[in-house]
Amino acid sequence: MSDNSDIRNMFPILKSRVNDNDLVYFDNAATTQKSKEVIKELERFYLQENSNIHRGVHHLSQVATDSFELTRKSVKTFINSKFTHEIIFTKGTTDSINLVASSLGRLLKKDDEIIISEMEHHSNIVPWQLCCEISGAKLKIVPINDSGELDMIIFNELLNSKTKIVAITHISNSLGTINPIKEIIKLSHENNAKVLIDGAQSAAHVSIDVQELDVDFYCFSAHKLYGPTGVGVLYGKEEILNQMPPYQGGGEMIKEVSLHKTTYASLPHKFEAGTPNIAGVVAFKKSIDLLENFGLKTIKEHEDALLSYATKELKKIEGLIIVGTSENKSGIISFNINGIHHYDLGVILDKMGIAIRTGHHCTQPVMRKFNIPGTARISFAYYNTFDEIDRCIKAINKAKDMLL
Amino acid sequence: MSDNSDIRNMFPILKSRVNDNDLVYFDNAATTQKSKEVIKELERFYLQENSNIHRGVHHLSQVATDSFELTRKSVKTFINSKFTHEIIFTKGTTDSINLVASSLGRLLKKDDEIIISEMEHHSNIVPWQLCCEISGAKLKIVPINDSGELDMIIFNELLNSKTKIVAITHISNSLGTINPIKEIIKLSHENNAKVLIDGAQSAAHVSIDVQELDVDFYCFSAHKLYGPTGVGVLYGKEEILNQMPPYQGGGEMIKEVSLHKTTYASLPHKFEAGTPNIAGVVAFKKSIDLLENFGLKTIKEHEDALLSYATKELKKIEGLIIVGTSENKSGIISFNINGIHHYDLGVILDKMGIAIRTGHHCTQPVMRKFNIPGTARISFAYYNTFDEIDRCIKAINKAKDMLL
Amino acid sequence: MNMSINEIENEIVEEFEMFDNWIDKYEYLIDLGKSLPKISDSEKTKENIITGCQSQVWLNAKEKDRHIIFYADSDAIMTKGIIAILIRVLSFQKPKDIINAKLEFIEKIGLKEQLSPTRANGLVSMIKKMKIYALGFEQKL
Amino acid sequence: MNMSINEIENEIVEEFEMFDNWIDKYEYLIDLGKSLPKISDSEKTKENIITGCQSQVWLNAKEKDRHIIFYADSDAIMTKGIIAILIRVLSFQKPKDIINAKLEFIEKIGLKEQLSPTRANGLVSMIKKMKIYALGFEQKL
Ligand SMILES: Cc1ncc(COP(=O)(O)O)c(C=O)c1O
Ligand SMILES: Cc1ncc(COP(=O)(O)O)c(C=O)c1O
Repeated sequence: MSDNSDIRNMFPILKSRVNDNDLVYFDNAATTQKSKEVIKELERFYLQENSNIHRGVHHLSQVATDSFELTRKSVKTFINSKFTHEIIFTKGTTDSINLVASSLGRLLKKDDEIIISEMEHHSNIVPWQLCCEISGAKLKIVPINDSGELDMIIFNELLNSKTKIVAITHISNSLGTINPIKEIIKLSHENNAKVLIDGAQSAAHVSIDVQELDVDFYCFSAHKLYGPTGVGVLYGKEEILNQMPPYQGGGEMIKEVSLHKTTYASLPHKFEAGTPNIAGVVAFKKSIDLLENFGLKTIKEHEDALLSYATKELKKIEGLIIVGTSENKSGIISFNINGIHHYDLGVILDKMGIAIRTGHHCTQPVMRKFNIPGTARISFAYYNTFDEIDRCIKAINKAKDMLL
Repeated sequence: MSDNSDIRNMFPILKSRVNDNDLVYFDNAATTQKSKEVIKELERFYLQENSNIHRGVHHLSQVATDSFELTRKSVKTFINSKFTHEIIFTKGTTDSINLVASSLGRLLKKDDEIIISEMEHHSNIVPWQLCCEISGAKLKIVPINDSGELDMIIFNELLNSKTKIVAITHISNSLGTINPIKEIIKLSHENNAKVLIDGAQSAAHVSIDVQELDVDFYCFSAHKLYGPTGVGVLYGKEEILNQMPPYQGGGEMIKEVSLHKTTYASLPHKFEAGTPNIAGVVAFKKSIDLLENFGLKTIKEHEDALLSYATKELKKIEGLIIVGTSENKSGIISFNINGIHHYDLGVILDKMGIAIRTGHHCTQPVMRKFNIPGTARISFAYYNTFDEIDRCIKAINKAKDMLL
Repeated sequence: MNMSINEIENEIVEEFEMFDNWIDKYEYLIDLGKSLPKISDSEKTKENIITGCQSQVWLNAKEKDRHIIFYADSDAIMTKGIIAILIRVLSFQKPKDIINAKLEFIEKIGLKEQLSPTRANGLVSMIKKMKIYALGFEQKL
Repeated sequence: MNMSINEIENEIVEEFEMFDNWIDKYEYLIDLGKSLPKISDSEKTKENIITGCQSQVWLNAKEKDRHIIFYADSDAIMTKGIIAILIRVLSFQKPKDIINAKLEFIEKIGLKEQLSPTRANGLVSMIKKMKIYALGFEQKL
């Protein structure tokens, strides 16, 4: 697929002009652009179905509920969970992880241990720190090597009978590393630890089968899957979700409320207190449909090709250092150029219409490990092209000329 | 304003046909319909600005952030808070209340007391029950009288030096009662208790000035203010928010993360972990603009007129009993008809195109107090008409004929 | 011998074809609801309640000569009408037939909207409960 | 006597009017950044850092004859260029004048986007910090 104009036409914003240049959008790890279908579906919902869901007997409430629940079924199929009620809608990955850390955290005791890694996004660090602060459990860290890969030997050493939870990212948002989560899950289960996988960077890029992975929790955000902002997914195994205390209290999540005692609703409602982002969830279905139409295999092939081409071209730039050089990478490239601050590079590329992200990417421990203040980061989506990479490389060279 | 076709034209869904009848939408307390402007703004954002916010240096990220922060300023003006950073964006009222109950709850001790009332929505009951469960604090309940009003004498008796938090709804979603929150806030402050007001049913119907009220926390949901789903507001006084521990951990809310210690960002970011509902927040501004253009005084006058007309007409129906008969009511009418179950009434009204809500309205303690399984509830928005009330009354009479 | 489930379904479909508006259909359902024998308060137990937010349904079953007899009640009359139809179809049938019943008549008589997961105490949970009873008896027999 | 804040602002506006594309303007900013004297590591303290996520800025101030002298540094060169301009305008001025400076030149030279609250370490926080220094000296004087 070298001419993907059909696909690009589905995403109207890609035709934007920025600072008198055609936009090159390489900030997909932060958020992806939305297809016409997703935007139209939001509009359709508000024009035709808008109503609060569940428990309403009137027509709009019925159709709105049906649309909402249809997305849940789509997500179930998309990640192949066993039950539809294992799909909990949240605000985003961060919300999903906090839900688990807070709820499961209430079952932890003083000597319990939680394992995370040095490459986690702050959203998969801070909730566990808060959880340890409250429960007294201890946080153990899997370090990364100079290629930006998990040190699996140390991971194995850290695992022990006190380990209750292992929370690891599927794909690193600053390094691009794809972690061996299947192995991590297997080893953790052998130690009776539950595993949460942060799938924020993976769900739109590699195909996920939660049953095959045998993962206990899997989290991702719709906005990184060509879907709307304000929608997240928490997949959890039925059995574990049933054992967990509720996270938020409110409408929807109760069975019976008296002023002194409350019993909770069954899954998924137990974890969906309050009016959800109804329109967002409904429109999210269109982005899952899109991903399934493209096919994750095809998506991955295209993005892998972009990754190797861009890596090859970037390496030609003198003084450019790629941070994160695992063999097993997703379409994310972090780099620095000797003598140039990432911020300067970002500002100048922006002037040429090229949107990249610069900074620590919410992974300060990774920056500390490599002893750098931040990186410039290019991240791909299915709609990106080789031509855009050429423009980006040219722009980097121009910026280098200006800055050095 | 008896011909409000201008206003109705702003809300396209109001022209729907339901079961071969023109829709009469009287379920506004559950969620309001959205104006064209709000829907168009969502579309505009996704077509022109979509990007992740804060910390990005590229153009889209800048404009998206500016749009997002503009809504924060609008909300500040709308409720007249002292600082813009006192406005925290959440998922909804339920999320806002849970944030406070969880965070402030961590500062509570065993003998502390929290006061709520018998008329609270489950979203203002269950979070406090969870909070008491964790902290050991005690929950005290202000009962309501037969008119559905708070018993202020008992409220006064319950207040004491152990009272740390008072959480009361501004307007009851099942009874319509407008509570004397100014007095409640004053009395609570005299006892050094902090006050959270659940404004879910008020922010679109009466004008709010948080500084004049001197309220500590005020919560509401955009979707009940003609705005998008998945967006809520937590107003909190700067000083108190600063003292509170963070609620969720993740991106945005940190100042510096190391693997073993994290310092938190300043307000409002400290309480906004993860990618928010960016598009929703941006579009929310259009609904605040709308409310300000209409003017809350004008809105209240119209809704008050609808309330008294509907009340008068409903009372003519033999066997109809209104639940919630305070002198001081907002545009919400709960009722039952002798010998008829609210569910049957709801189903038959729906067949005639009239959308009302039936059930316990997430206020089971209110139902228990009145010893009823539920009610039929009509609730108004600014776009409703006297004509719609006439159609509803006719339909109720027809349903009564069928059911009795 | 009793009529089979299929035969009764067809009979009901024919009856409903006579109605050309929802009012007649709903009035018929209401009449059915009213005519359903009440069950005593002592039979309204926690075990046989089908909980929901809108209306409560109590459903009991007995076995007689290898056939199942259903009894039910509800506080909402429309709901009762719907159970009355289900009982007419499934009562006095063999457990096995109940378990295997496809109940396609529901769609045909235009009560499909009642199948929505959102209608609390919709048909779905009633049918489920009836099939669970049948399953229980089947295993005992 | 020194030039007034206003006079310097006008001078800068005139200089920037000469550039008719962003590249020249940015190259000029980069040159300004490069020419700004570095400050020693010992002066890069926690107290004088302006934190942000993108680049770090250290800003110091001294008083001399009732005028304030600013020193600054940053790890990003564009940021340094911008501080260099601010220093040119505000250094060697009286605290009071600094406090009252409207700095309208910023908009005129097309750096307004830098004012966005989202540009970490944008102009806004630098100007704020400079005014806070001025306020401190003003109170001491
Ligand atoms: C009084 C009251 N409080 C809280 C809520 C919960 O609001 P949300 O579902 O938007 O979180 C509602 C909405 O039904 C309400 O009416
Ligand atoms: C690996 C990873 N985890 C978690 C998150 C947080 O996702 P969200 O901001 O949508 O909650 C991100 C997004 O930046 C991420 O890349």
